[in-house]
Amino acid sequence: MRPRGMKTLTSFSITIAILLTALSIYVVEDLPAFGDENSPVNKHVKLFSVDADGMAESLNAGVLPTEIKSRIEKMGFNKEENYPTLEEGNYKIEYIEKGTWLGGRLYTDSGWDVLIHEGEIFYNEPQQYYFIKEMNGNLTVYRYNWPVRVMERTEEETAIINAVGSGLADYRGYDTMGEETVILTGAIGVILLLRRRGRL
Amino acid sequence: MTPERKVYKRDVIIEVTAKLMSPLILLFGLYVMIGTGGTGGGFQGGTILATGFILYITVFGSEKGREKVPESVNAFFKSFGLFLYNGAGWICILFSLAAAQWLNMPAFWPVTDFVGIAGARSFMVAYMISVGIGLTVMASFVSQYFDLAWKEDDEMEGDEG
Amino acid sequence: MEWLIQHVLEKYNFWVAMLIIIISLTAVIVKENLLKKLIGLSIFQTAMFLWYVSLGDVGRDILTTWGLKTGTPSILWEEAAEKGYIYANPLPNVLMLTGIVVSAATTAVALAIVIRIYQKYGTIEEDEIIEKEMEFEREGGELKNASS
Amino acid sequence: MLLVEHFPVLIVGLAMFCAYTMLLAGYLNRKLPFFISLAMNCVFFIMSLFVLDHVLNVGPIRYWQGGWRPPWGIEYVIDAMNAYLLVIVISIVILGLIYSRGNVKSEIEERKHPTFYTLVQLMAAGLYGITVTGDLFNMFIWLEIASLTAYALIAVAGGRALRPAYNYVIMGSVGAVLYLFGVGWIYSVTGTLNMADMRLLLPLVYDNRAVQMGFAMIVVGVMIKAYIFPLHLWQPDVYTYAPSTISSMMASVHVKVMFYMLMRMFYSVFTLDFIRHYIGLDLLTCWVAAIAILAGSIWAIKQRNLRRMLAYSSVSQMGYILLGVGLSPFSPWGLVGAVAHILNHAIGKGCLFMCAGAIRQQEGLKDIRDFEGIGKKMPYVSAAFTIAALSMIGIPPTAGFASKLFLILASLDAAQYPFVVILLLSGLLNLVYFWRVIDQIYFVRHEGTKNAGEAEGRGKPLPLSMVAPTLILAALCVIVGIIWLTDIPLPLLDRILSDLRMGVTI
Repeated sequence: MRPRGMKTLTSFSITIAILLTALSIYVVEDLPAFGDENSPVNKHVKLFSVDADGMAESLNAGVLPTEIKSRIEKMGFNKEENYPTLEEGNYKIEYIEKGTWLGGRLYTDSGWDVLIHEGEIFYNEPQQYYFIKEMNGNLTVYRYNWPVRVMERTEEETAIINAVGSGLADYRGYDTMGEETVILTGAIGVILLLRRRGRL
Repeated sequence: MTPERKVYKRDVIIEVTAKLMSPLILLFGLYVMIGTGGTGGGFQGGTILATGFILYITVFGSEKGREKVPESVNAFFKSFGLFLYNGAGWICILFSLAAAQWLNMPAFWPVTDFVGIAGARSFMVAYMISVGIGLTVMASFVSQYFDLAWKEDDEMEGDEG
Repeated sequence: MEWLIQHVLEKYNFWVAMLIIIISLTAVIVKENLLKKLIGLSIFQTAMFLWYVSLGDVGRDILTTWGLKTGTPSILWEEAAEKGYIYANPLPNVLMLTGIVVSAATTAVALAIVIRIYQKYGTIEEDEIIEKEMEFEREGGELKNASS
Repeated sequence: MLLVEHFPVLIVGLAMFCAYTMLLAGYLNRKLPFFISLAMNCVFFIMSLFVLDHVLNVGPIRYWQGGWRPPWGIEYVIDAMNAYLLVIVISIVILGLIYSRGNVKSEIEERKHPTFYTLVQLMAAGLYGITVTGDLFNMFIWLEIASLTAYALIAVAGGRALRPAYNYVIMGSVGAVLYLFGVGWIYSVTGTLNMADMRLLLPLVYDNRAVQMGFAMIVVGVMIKAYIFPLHLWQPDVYTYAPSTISSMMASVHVKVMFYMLMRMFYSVFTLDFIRHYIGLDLLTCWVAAIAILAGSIWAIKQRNLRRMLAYSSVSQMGYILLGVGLSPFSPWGLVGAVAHILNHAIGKGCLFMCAGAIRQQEGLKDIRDFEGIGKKMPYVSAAFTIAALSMIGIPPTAGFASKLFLILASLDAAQYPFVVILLLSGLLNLVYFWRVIDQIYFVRHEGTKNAGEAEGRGKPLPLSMVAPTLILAALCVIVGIIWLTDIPLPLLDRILSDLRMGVTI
């Protein structure tokens, strides 16, 4: 295989550079801003919004209006997909004022938290799952993501203050076992290739 | 950096400081590794332990280093670390008679009775998982150091593929 | 101009990561020396970790009615609520601890292969290796290799 | 929890346990690691049969690692596609191990056997991990383990295998980082890493540009790993110079699992309607596959080295599977063809590479032109080679014919007639380059005295442990080919179609 001249290699890499810059200009609009704490990664992801004609009272009374419930079920967060169900006894609704601190999160706007029994073996008290916010006449429903539960519950569930440590060893402990196996394969690969003295 | 056997110069100052420093580095590595409260976790502790050994091996050469860290002990620590970690997952299934999942640590009921559910998790993470990670990382990096950094002497004679 | 502020200044983490990726990819493609290619590859992986971790950072330093809102590492401490700090998201940090280990192990194995190549061909310049291979081929038959 | 639900995690966890014990056993004596690995893999085979039976009768297994519910913890999802692939992977790994018993003695020095088998076992653990997991980042880690071991195992052959191994390290790492980058894109927009959760959250942001770029990055990253046509440049050198057990295991199993990742992304994460409406990729994948089929076959004809020819034929066979996936939005037969060809190609190609290794070991021949008289010297191996080659071409009773039949049905059903022509043409091209070898083995007789078989038994005869796997695989080619034509696999195929949300049954 003749070694390709320097010119073709550099031209190939320049085309890749131009292609990547074009791609990144195309994509940058839909990215979450840097450091925005309400982005899907850091807090919650927006599911849908519905016009709130009479639902605020039933929410205050602690009953999830059927229209929202059926909408959530239809989206797929239902029993068949192995999600916690929204029957009567299984959830609780709490009203959260603007500016309160919960799980290391500042609530910049008031709304209702829907807490659901997760059905895990050792932790069965309700967990923050959905967040309903009233905005100029309609209700938008959000679904909480990873950090909310971990920041709020890591002390209580795993007694480890460092959330990165508990995330590494506990919540996603299986990843770390894979990580150790990667280190082991690296070491054995190097032994296999280079070692000549010694038994192995 | 590849020490021919004959012209290997020895320097007293470096050797004495290395003899003094590496046990302290190992001690600090142990502190970082064990326990969840303090700084770092298993991985960072393991790397610090590895640097303790690597300092000793660099100064005293690979033969003396091999006496301190023989190959079989090194491989044992690699596997033992992962036995600890894998075993932690395996125990949870065994002790809960296949009721709990792979790494569901409160299922290890002797510990849960004493320190409760959250305590059981932090005990297992602090002593079984962090120590397991630390040992594997230490042994792996030390054995990689032996192979990558130290050209073995007999390799001089023939170019063996 | 408004597009520039909204999409470049507010998301500069993405642009920095993309720049490093382009530089490291050109290094991987253009460099003939095997080691330099490897260095380009590990820079490429580091750019990936940079972008991931910057996803989880929170709390731009804007003065809100509750005082300065800044992010703090996700280790729980009591005064965080009073002082108005927000915890950063731990998940990207967790993922990237694993990613760093993976890139370290890959570099170790790649270095082992480069050492074996150096022992075999005596050089780690790509084109010299290709010439040596062709020499062995013209000599006839398989590259005389002690082990196989 | 039923005990069966623990089996997937046990298969992966115990595979790693067994790798660590093999590392230590290597110090006791050199023979022990092989037997530990073989015994454990047979146990895993029985476990995976139980998992397949449970999945088909009861339903998908959902297993939460560490007891945490999916969006917060890692989840294992085993549906019909996983269980089917797991059984194939484990059985081929067992046959590869048996074959390697005799082959590794001649290719790799005695002192390196324990570490060699430990790495083969870790590669198997990585492959089991990819098939079983239901979490995007966890899949990246198992992908790294499987490919890291592959880098080291290829480079162990020394000599000519070092530079291809280095190229594979660079291309493989770039592919894995691109996959991680793609996962990062869709994570930054949906916030979860769990496949089932992602499938529900993605429809809200289908027209989001980050999702489209994430999909593109993931597909390109996995295509590099599964050496689909335009990105396969590292593959031919690797398969020619690697140890023959490794090239046979990688050709039949390693690449199927990488392709399974692509299918999982197509069907379970970005569901079919994302591909149909938002990207309009379906026809594009079909045409990329068609080009792969033709280009792979044409290159294979040009080659003189047997294993390099098989490597290029693997590139074209991967085109078949991609064609099946590309046709699946139009007709369910496409997915059936892809799923069938995963099994057929694993059996056929594994057997072909094993025969190539056997010929090289006994006769020391690599070039097709001097394969005369092998039919007499090595009757069993060449018989297995012929059956497997016929299966690759697609002669009726064998397995290859069934998958070609399904693919042709799919393209007819989808009214895409150019693909029917391409499939038949590629059958001819396969015939050309496989028959050339069979003809050389059996029928070519030089007029000179050379055909008196003076080079009778030049090399020492092969141990049974090398010939048996090739015969088993060749027999499997025929048996599986017949089974595909009956309706025994219909319930399995229906479950696969419904689990991958095709919404249609055959």
